[in-house]
Amino acid sequence: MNAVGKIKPNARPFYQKYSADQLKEALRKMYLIRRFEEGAEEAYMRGLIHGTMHLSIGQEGSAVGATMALRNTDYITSTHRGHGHCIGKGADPKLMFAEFFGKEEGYCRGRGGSMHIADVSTGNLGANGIVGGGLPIAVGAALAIKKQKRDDVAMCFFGDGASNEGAFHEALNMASVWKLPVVFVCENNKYGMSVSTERSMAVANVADRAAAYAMPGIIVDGNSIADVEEAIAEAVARARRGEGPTLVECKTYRTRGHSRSDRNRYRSKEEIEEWKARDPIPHFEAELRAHGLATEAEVTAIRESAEAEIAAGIEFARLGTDPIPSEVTRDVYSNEVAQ
Amino acid sequence: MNAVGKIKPNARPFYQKYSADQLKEALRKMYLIRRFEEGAEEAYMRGLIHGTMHLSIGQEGSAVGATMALRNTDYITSTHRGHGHCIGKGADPKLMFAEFFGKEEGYCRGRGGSMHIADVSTGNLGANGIVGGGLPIAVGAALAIKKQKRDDVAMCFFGDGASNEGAFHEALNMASVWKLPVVFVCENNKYGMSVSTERSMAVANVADRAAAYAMPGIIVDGNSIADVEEAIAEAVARARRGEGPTLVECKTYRTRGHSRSDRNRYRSKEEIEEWKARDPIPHFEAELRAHGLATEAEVTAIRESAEAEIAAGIEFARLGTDPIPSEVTRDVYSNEVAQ
Amino acid sequence: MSVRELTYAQAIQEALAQAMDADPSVFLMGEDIGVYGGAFQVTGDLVHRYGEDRVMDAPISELGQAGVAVGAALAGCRPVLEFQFSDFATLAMEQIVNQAAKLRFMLGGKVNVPLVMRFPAGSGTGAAAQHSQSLDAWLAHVPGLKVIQPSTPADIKGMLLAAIDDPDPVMVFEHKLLYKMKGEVPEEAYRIPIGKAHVARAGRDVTVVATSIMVHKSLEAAATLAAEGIDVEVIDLRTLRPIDTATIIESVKKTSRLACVYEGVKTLGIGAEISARIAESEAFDYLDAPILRLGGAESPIPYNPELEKAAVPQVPGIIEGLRNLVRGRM
Amino acid sequence: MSVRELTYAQAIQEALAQAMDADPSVFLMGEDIGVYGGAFQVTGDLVHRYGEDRVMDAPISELGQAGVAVGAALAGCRPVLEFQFSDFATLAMEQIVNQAAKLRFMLGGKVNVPLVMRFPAGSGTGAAAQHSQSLDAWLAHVPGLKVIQPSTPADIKGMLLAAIDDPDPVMVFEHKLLYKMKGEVPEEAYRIPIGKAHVARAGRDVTVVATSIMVHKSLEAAATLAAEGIDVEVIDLRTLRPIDTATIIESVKKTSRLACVYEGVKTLGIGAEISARIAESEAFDYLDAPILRLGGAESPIPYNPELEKAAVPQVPGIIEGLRNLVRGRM
Ligand SMILES: Cc1ncc(C[n+]2csc(CCOP(=O)(O)OP(=O)(O)O)c2C)c(N)n1
Ligand SMILES: Cc1ncc(C[n+]2csc(CCOP(=O)(O)OP(=O)(O)O)c2C)c(N)n1
Ligand SMILES: [Mg+2]
Ligand SMILES: [Mg+2]
Repeated sequence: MNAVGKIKPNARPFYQKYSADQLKEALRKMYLIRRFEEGAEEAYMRGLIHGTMHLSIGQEGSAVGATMALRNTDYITSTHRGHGHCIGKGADPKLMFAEFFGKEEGYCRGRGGSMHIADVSTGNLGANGIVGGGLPIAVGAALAIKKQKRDDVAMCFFGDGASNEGAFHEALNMASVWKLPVVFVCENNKYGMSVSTERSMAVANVADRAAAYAMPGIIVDGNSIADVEEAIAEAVARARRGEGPTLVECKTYRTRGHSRSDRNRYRSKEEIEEWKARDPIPHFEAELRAHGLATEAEVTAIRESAEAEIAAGIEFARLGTDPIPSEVTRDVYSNEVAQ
Repeated sequence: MNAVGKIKPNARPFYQKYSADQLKEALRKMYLIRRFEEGAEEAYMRGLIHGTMHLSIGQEGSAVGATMALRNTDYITSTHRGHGHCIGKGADPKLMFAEFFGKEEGYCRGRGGSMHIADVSTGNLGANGIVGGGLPIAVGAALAIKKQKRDDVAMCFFGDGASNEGAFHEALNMASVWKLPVVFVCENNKYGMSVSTERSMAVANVADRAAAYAMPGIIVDGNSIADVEEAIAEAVARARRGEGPTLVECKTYRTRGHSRSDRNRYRSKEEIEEWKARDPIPHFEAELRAHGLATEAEVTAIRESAEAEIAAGIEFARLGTDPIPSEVTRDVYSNEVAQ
Repeated sequence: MSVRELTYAQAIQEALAQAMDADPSVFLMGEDIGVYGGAFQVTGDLVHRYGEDRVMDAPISELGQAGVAVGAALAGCRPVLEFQFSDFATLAMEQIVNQAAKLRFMLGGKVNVPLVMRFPAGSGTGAAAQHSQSLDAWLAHVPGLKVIQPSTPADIKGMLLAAIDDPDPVMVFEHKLLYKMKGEVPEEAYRIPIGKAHVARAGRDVTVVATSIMVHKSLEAAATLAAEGIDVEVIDLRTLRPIDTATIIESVKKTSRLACVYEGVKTLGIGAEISARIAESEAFDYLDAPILRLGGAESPIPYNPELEKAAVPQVPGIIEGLRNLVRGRM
Repeated sequence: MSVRELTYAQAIQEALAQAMDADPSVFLMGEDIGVYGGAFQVTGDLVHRYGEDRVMDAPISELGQAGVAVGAALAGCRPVLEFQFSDFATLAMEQIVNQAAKLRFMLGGKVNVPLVMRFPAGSGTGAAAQHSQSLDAWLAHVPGLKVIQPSTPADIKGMLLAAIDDPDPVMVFEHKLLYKMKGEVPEEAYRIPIGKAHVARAGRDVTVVATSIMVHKSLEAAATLAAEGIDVEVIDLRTLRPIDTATIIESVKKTSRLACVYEGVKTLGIGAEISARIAESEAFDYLDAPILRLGGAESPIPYNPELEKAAVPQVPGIIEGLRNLVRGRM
């Protein structure tokens, strides 16, 4: 359904094809991601969560823009920095928090934690603790889609650093040779942990590598949800038509450190500030207002409802059920196996 | 030294820069490789050699052309189809035969066999039973060269099929990022065992993949020793100058099956015959005669001396010393280790 | 039920065909398994019967292939992946061990990873150190995987069919020297449960737990020793994970002596686990002698045929080892 | 010789610095070991002292990095490769096992592969199943490799220096929870030989063979049991390949009881090999009780902290296990 009338005809496709409600829902998801991670970070500081976590603050534009073009039956494979992909694909933040808190109510019943959150019911095949681990898995999911004659797609998120793994090469090659419905979404945030793309690869863009697989390689501003969604929508359509995989590179930035232990020694304060000024959320809010699709008051209401949902989610998680230690070997196998 | 006067000034560089003796030595090496493999094949048929072997008959042009540009202190890493590289780099066929026959006199004292022949004294770091296994090893050798401030190079032989391994991607990326003196020599013989390049990769040439590493990718007729040598010589010079790696793809063909068990079900007789007609040896002989660098009689003498050397090599190997079975764990470690 | 003689390779091929007939979600992937018929001619002409979509030749990308199998399994298929040689699985350990084995557990039991991986393994073909390893103990060390190593045509057919039915990832180790071995195999599809050892020969004096080709070598040794009045019980372990400890304990309680015969490197090979399980079990008190292990040499597999033989247990060595064990000369 | 308190991580860093000072062919490679200082701050500021050529940040390419280390070692360097987590070594097994471990043997002893690989391993950090494994038993199964797992700052410094001197590939397993552990460490460069176990506590009643962090948990258990009159001997294995069997046999002959405590998965973990070696040795006849193994649970490492603790041996469980073993309640 189209927000006919309300929107200028000369507006870019992104603002034409989605209704005002859909666009506002997208903004809400960006806020949910942002607040989810801020909430998780705070809970970690307060010692409520252990382990580590990788925040995608600053990258919400690519997470939501990429997943907007997907249906529930499409798959995604995500990364260690996957909270945004997860919420974008439709996961419930309170069940994610329950996982962070290690509770039975969590998506992985407390077994997986931040790096393994999955939500099979929404087609999310899972975050991955192994850089590049999800690349061939997405290709396999796409192969299954093709065998089952479905017109769904598999979307594979990965980072710039992951593109230096052999798994990247093998996965893109197979996807292309077999013309599989995969959309490879590289979130290039300029660094693989502390190593800049200048130091880890000889080409300027990850998309420059697509040619090695006779695959289109498209570069977009990852901090513009509209840019991301329009490029991805085309790649998804191409995949659904059976024309094979596409590599879309979203140029973006993580404003937080790589993980809890990062001291940002490899980048400058100026660089971080410069990118904070390009925050995808206010950018999207401004466009929504400029197109007359959302009022200041509506935006405030969206932000507040997201904050309320996050607060409730943390409460829900805190009150969750702790797993029983003696059940440690449960679910290693599908049927109980005497070991 | 230059064969000045004897050779037309308009002849291509290959025929200018080498003396007639050097060129005839190259022809002799091609014959040594051909006869070595024919001899090994026959010995295998007669049950004198066990295991398996991968013959490079038809690919002698790239093996000799590529190694002509090297010095003794340069390194090569080779493949499962490596007899040509080995002889090209200067190995002694009789010690190779001794290895085939599993004798103590063999290059690997009978422990390695066809797939692991190495000759460290000539810079040959070894054949490899793992497809793609030599790629990162060559990069490591080049890294050592750079650290030691030598102007040597590491030449890495690999096949079209190997270029689908993740190791290929990781190795070429690191070599390029670190600007290492590596020459990647792909012997594209159209098949990885039974799978054609059309079925295993989406691009037409392995060289098309070089762009993903901002590396020059050059394609030559692998059955023309002159084409190969000229392209490789430039890549080697570039590497010695510290300008980084080059990928040279030699289009060639193996006229024998992949290994002893191959029934050639995946390719046509016509294709095999067509390539036999492009045999690199007669091709080179014809050019030598055309340039007046070798007479028919000289060529015959070269062929016969190669045949004599091979026959003597097999005799030498047959009379070699068998390893002592009780010494099976010898040389697992450098110092005797109680296990 | 009608029974014919088939080779071990033919039995595998029949199981694969029957699995594909019964379930459209089953497909095969690997290197040169199509028109080439597989490096050991296991898939043979299956590509002509089932087409390239179900008998898929993959690029030489072992890690990628394993990951593709994991993804396809998550999305509703039942892939059967053939590694051309088990040695090449060293390239795919990430997907096998971090993904296939752990996904179900990491996701709180909310997914299954129903895939099968086949590993032609072992020495004896003159292919040297990088084509002759026995890495079964590696995968038997990994919770989340099931690992089988059938030693007869009848067992490989029944256990492979059980593996393809299994909701969890099953690793199948096939000794290359067994492919041409013949044996009676029922024609119809049948299952042999994963996790049950098989007493291949009943005996009173000593228990031998053997795997794969070593089962046959142990039976040969047992026949010779029988003539000397030594009655050997040979247990074919068949499944390396989960291990059927009960069957072994029962046997040792009867014979009071245990020997483990396996081709993998002796140190930390499967025999180490069998020995340790008995040494910590109630059967310990029944032991009248040390637990003997006959495993592979502490070296890579050499090329020279005589060295290659010397690198793994052979019948004469097994005979001598068991004789000394029973006669109390250890 | 002057001795200071250093953490385990600082002891590693000092060893690396002294090795680089002594030998220009030594260099470090890994992920984020430069300006970041390493995921566990082991290399710290070494890049500022030795430069980016000797403390090299590599692209995220574990297989390639391992191969580069092999090639550099063949060409005269002594690379020390850090894997950020041992779990990622599953991507590099091909180069580690088929190349590094076998090259010398396959080439008839004509080359050396003098490299060191460091593997931060183990659970306890809440990083879940793909960042908490103990795969030491895998590499201890591979002839051609040497595998060490020092448990104290003094041992890691001396054994790491010995590893860098060693002409063969040495795999170093470092438990992440030990990095912050403090201990006395001599200032100058010294070597502790690879292949020698260390009796960390002498005792009469039972022999405990423990590895890495389990050495400390076992010593803690021993202290408690001493109060009950149970005198525990704790042997720190230190080297997993080659194994110092003699020291263990000698101890078991004295105590007549053996327990193995290790974090790796119990099945086919290092304790299986220790148990099997004793069960086949002359010490068997001295055993008054079954051989106890306390190893990791048969599951991946869970995220939830309580589950995570339950997945590996803890002090109370060790105390109970040893008490029952000595009191004959097994
Ligand atoms: C195989 C593997 N190697 C290394 C790591 C450690 N690690 C986790 S995230 C990361 C950086 C990944 O960079 P990139 O792919 O760009 O993703 P980003 O963190 O920037 O989102 C590294 C090195 C890992 N988890 N897996
Ligand atoms: C990692 C690995 N995978 C598979 C094989 C089995 N194999 C040996 S050679 C070969 C084909 C290699 O093709 P290519 O690289 O083109 O070399 P060619 O044989 O054509 O010379 C295969 C699949 C192997 N030895 N190693
Ligand atoms: Mg990044
Ligand atoms: Mg080829």
